[in-house]
Amino acid sequence: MTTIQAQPGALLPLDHSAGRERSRTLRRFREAFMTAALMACAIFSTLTTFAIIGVLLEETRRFFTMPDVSPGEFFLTATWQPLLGAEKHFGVWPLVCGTMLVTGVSALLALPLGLITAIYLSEYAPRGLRAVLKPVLEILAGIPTVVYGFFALTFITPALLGAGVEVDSYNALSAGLAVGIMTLPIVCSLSEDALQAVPRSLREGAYACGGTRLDVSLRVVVPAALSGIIASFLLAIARAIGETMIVALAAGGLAQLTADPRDQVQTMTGYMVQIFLGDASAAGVEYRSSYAVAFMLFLMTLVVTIVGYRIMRRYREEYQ
Amino acid sequence: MNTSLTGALSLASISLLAAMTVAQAPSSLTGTVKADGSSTVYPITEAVAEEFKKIVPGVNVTVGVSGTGGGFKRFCAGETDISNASRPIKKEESEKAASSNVEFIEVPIAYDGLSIVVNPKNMWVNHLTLDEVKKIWTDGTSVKTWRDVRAEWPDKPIRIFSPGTDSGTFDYFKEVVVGSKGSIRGDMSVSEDDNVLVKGVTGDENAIGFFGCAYYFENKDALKIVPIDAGKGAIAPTHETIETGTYAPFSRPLFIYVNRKAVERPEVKAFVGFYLQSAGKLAEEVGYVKLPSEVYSRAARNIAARRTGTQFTDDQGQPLHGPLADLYQ
Amino acid sequence: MRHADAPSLLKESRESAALNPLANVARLGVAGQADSTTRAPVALTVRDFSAWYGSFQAIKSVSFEVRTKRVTALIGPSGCGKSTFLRWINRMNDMVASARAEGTLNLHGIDLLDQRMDVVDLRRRVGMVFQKPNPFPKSIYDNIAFGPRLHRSFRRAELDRLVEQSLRHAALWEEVKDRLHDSALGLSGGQQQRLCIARAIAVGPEVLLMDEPCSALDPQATLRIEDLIRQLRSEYTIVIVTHNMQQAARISDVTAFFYEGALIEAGRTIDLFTKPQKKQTEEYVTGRFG
Amino acid sequence: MSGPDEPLLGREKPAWRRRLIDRLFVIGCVASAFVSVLILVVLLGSIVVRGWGHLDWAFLNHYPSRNAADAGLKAALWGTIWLCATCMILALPLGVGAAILLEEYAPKGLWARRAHSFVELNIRNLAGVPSIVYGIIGLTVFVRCFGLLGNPNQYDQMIRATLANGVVVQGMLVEDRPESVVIDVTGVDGGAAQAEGMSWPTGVEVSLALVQGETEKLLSAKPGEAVSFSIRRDYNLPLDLAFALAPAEEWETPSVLKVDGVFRESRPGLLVLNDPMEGRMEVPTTTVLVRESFAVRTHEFYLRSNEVVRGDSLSIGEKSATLVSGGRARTINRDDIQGYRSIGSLAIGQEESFFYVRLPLGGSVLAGALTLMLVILPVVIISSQEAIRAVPKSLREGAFAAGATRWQMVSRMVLPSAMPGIMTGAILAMSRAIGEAAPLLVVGGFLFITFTPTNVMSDFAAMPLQIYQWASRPQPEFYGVAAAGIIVLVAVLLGFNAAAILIRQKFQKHTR
Repeated sequence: MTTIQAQPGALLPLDHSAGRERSRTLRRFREAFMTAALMACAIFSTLTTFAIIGVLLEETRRFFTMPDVSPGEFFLTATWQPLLGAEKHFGVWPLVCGTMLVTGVSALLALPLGLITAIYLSEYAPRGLRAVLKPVLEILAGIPTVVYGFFALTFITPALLGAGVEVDSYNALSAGLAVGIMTLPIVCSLSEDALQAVPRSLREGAYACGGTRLDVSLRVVVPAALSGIIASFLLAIARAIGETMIVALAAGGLAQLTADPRDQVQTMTGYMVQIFLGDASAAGVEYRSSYAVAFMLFLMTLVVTIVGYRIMRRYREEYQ
Repeated sequence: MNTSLTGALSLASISLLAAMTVAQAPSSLTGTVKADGSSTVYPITEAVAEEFKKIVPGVNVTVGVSGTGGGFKRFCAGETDISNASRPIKKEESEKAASSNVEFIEVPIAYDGLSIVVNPKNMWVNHLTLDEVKKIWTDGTSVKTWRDVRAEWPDKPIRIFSPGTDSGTFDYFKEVVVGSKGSIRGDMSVSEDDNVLVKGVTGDENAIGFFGCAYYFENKDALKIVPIDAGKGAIAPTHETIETGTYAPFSRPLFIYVNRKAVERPEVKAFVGFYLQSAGKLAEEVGYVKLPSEVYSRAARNIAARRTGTQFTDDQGQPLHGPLADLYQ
Repeated sequence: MRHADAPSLLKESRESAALNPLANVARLGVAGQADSTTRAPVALTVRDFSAWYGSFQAIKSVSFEVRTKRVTALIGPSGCGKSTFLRWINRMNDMVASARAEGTLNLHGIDLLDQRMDVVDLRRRVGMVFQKPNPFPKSIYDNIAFGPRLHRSFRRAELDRLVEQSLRHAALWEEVKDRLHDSALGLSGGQQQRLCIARAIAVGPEVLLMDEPCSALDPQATLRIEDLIRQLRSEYTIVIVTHNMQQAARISDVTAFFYEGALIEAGRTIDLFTKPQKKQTEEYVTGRFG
Repeated sequence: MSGPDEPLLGREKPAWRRRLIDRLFVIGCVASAFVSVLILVVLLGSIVVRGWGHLDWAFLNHYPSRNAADAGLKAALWGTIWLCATCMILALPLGVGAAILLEEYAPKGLWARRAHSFVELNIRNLAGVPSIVYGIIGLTVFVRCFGLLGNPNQYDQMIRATLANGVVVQGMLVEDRPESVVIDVTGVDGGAAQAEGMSWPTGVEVSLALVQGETEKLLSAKPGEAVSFSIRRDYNLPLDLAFALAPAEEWETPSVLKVDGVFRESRPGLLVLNDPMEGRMEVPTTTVLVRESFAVRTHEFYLRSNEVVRGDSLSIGEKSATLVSGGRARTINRDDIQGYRSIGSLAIGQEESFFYVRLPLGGSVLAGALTLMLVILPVVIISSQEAIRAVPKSLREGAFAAGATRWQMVSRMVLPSAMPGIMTGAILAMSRAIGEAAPLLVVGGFLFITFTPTNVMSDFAAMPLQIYQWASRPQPEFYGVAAAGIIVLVAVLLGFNAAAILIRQKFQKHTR
């Protein structure tokens, strides 16, 4: 290696012929190949959706074409007895009722508490406290649901009994509370994001009008972030509807039409666990019925999620 | 005198089998043994698998829980080597097995009693007659509260916990209570997992449930047993009443079914041999009742001779009833 | 944007007014009121006022007076502390955790630095208009009614009247009277800013603080806001921060020049622009730096 | 026009009341915020109190047991590690690829744009699908393969081995009856050896032997040839398929050194066997013809010589061979072992290398991992999209201005700067996968397992499933075991979260 001694300030001519030219065809080929590969990745996600819809539709169709089963009975009657009794009954409403009861209890806990916590974090909390509380919430969000199920079973239910609430040993209340605890961080985190997205200038304007923090938070910031907050509510509800392990551990196994959360209930997901745990390679009518239930569950969460994201996208555009 | 001699002989033959199968291989034996089926038999198979692992670490044993019916479905399709069953194989199940070229060897491993239990806070129930049991569980029954069972009992709703319909426990209970043609009421909470039932009953003052005795023996403090009066006075399940057959009709034998083809694999043969050798002891440990020792030696002989098929149906495929020691040859 | 604008305007003024901003002042006819400026009662007394953000001292021992029903303009290069000063007058700086201040800041006898003082009450008396129009995402009507509703309860007709009055004050009534219940976000930038002024007025303040109210607006809208400020002068004490020296000259009675946190010079606008006492002031108002 | 001096409209609201309400609200806020913290404290506290006593090294190193005191997490821990590693290997490229396409390859035509926004919306919706639905899809598509490919656990087995010189031998067990066991060797491929520049001795064939105890069925095959052979089955003896690279007649010569052992572990260049007689035995893989040593359970090495030699390990060099026996090494002249042929054997019915795959997948690690992949794919895509979006536009413009193609721009500019964000998202997705129980419950069901997976077709247990099983046992002492399992699980997750936070912080420092 020799170093070229150049006059100070003098520029050496650039040598553009150095190095070996890369093949243009190769480059084009690689470009096309990578585009195709990436496209395949994206298509895979779409295939997943089609697989879900295809499998569920096909199995649901087979379920409804089986003898003793009709869509009318499925949607219009309210007795769910797929396993016992002389006659099998497939009226899906007790399962939907169980799901709604658990979701309702969880929403009653998670939505207000999550929103208030989000308002506190976004509008009131000192920076230091916020820096602590945020990760705590993230930890809560990361805890596996089987842990919440265990917690519901071994802590919430005994605590409720200890507090004089006469619950069954498996009940919708403690399962709902556990689901609520699980969805609380979702509500809180997403609502907080929505509140933070409200421009500072709006808060200043409201303070300048002589608003207290409460006035500013509730009358300006929350209304401005409302669509984001609603979206967070909907996403949390979708999670609660689809939650499985908590209800499998703590809600019980009796499909009944009840509005009392102290009763035991069976949710749609709980029924699916019962079928797939008990008898995984069967092809009987009760096995197929779990696909119909799954399809219904899928549609319910899909609607809630789509509406949630629609609303969320609107609020994101509002301030950009 | 005679019995003790047979006992000694059978013990000898079991140890011979064990020596043959286990000692032949120990450390170098490898492979996988797949078992699935009844949740009632699960604790025994789990215990055997655990002990077997200590002796033959090279063999991987998996034990699943999907109910006797679910287990047979997989077994008859050739998916598993061993099926845990809390009842003899049914005619349609063995037909299914035959159609997919699966032959099986039937091995009884322990006795189980069905126990009917209530919450310990339940002060009114001290026993039930067989008729009352039927009244509670028959499909279309009018029993909604305890008073509907016996007039002097309180007017509290009765909550029923039942094992899943795929469980042998359920089939057995159904057979005893309503017969094979009848059906059990539908508004019960059902779980394939007996543990769920135990917890359900312990948590509810008005609950009643039934499951295998093992779970009752394990949770004696949390549950109150209901003695059953089938005409000879109220009898509660104990090791003695079950083994002697006085706890009729709610005691029954438990089985494993072994794929004949799989038995030819040394690891499966070793496992089954070890199973027979230790079933009595481990069954007692997890709360069941051991079989008379000659039954174990007959089973060992049947495995050695590759005797396939069930001994619990007659030529027409109708189920046979009677003491195990008489039926199983 | 405004860094780019100011020099260009200055350049223009240099060309047209031959380095003499007084030409503008005189043309706008503010000079005639100069004498009354000093006679008006004092609204805000500032004595040895210093302010910090953490360890950074944003304002260094400032003293001057703001007089009632006059327009006081604060001028100076970016980062000289004028906005900080403004935000102390209604304690907007309370929201900045690291902000603190010393000295005297006294509004009609109220100690503005008193930690026990009710800032909410203060802000009722001191309205504020911000750099960028910040209407709430509500209707025009609700924007105006927002402040009054916080403090008092109204009958419907009363509130309607108040809204109308406020909008008239802000010279917006004629433009929006037919669409009071449309979203305020649909208004143009200049209209939004006048809406914000109307919103501030509606609470009934004595003092109006304006933090560069025209910097986000086009020249046309700026003129309308300036007209409005001149009209409001008869009723409110106005303190306005501006980058635009022509604007300060056009609309203010008193001007205070801040530089690097210190008050270099304060006085009647006409005096400050025609015969600045300090060299720095002269250099700044003639556009030699800044 | 009225001035401000006019009496104020409306009735004044008392200031003290407003202040009071404000204060009360703050108190309410603080209370509710601390309720969340309190819940976490109670939750973790109650679990730690229950589980702490069970937590020790033995707990991590024991298999499950019917006795609470002996029960351990080993099978579940390793099952989870296998599952999640496989899952991430599958999900990461797919997810990042999809994210790149969505963010960097803006569609031009109307239909392309529609497809693009459909995929985008679709991914958002997939993120909201309950995980148990994915379990059902996994069961139908992966475990059963729509039932089109037969039964997941039948005895049909693929046998495949690569000899050290690159020759690949593969066969299929087509019949397994007492009368006969039939193996179809579908191909002996010497192509790989030639491709690697190794010599393929002309005229030399591959000797195949079906070995059962002392009986051997011999066969020779030429590269590329398919053969089939059968043997009468004695089920008391293990059946091995042996390969040797030698002329068939040489096979007949008696063996002198025979090493027989059970596979224990393999490290680079070394195979550790368990010998029933000698105990632990290490064999350098240079002597082992079956390269994929994970598959190997039984080994036999034949050394042709007049002398009887026994040893723990044998390595063969160019001129000499070294035999280690009882800690002493002995060098043998290579000429002395002219007839040496080593044989790798593969016991039939045993699995292959760790990436060995058969269809349908059954309740295997791979089926579980694929199902979990479906669950976390939307999470990976969305977080990767956000990371890619955060890369400043100027970087892209700079790269394009230098004449980069789109892929060059993506691979050299966008991906490196988005990598910390992508990794953070991936770690969080992985912690989701670790905690998922419902889909696995559907795919695999709970299994009592006393071994760790050895390849992607193994049966598995997983931590959340094990915890679920313990939690649903009636004996109260298993609550403690479940709680201990939860502590381990949560500790792992906290570790992952901490890693994600660290990466995020480091990344933020760099960009400043």
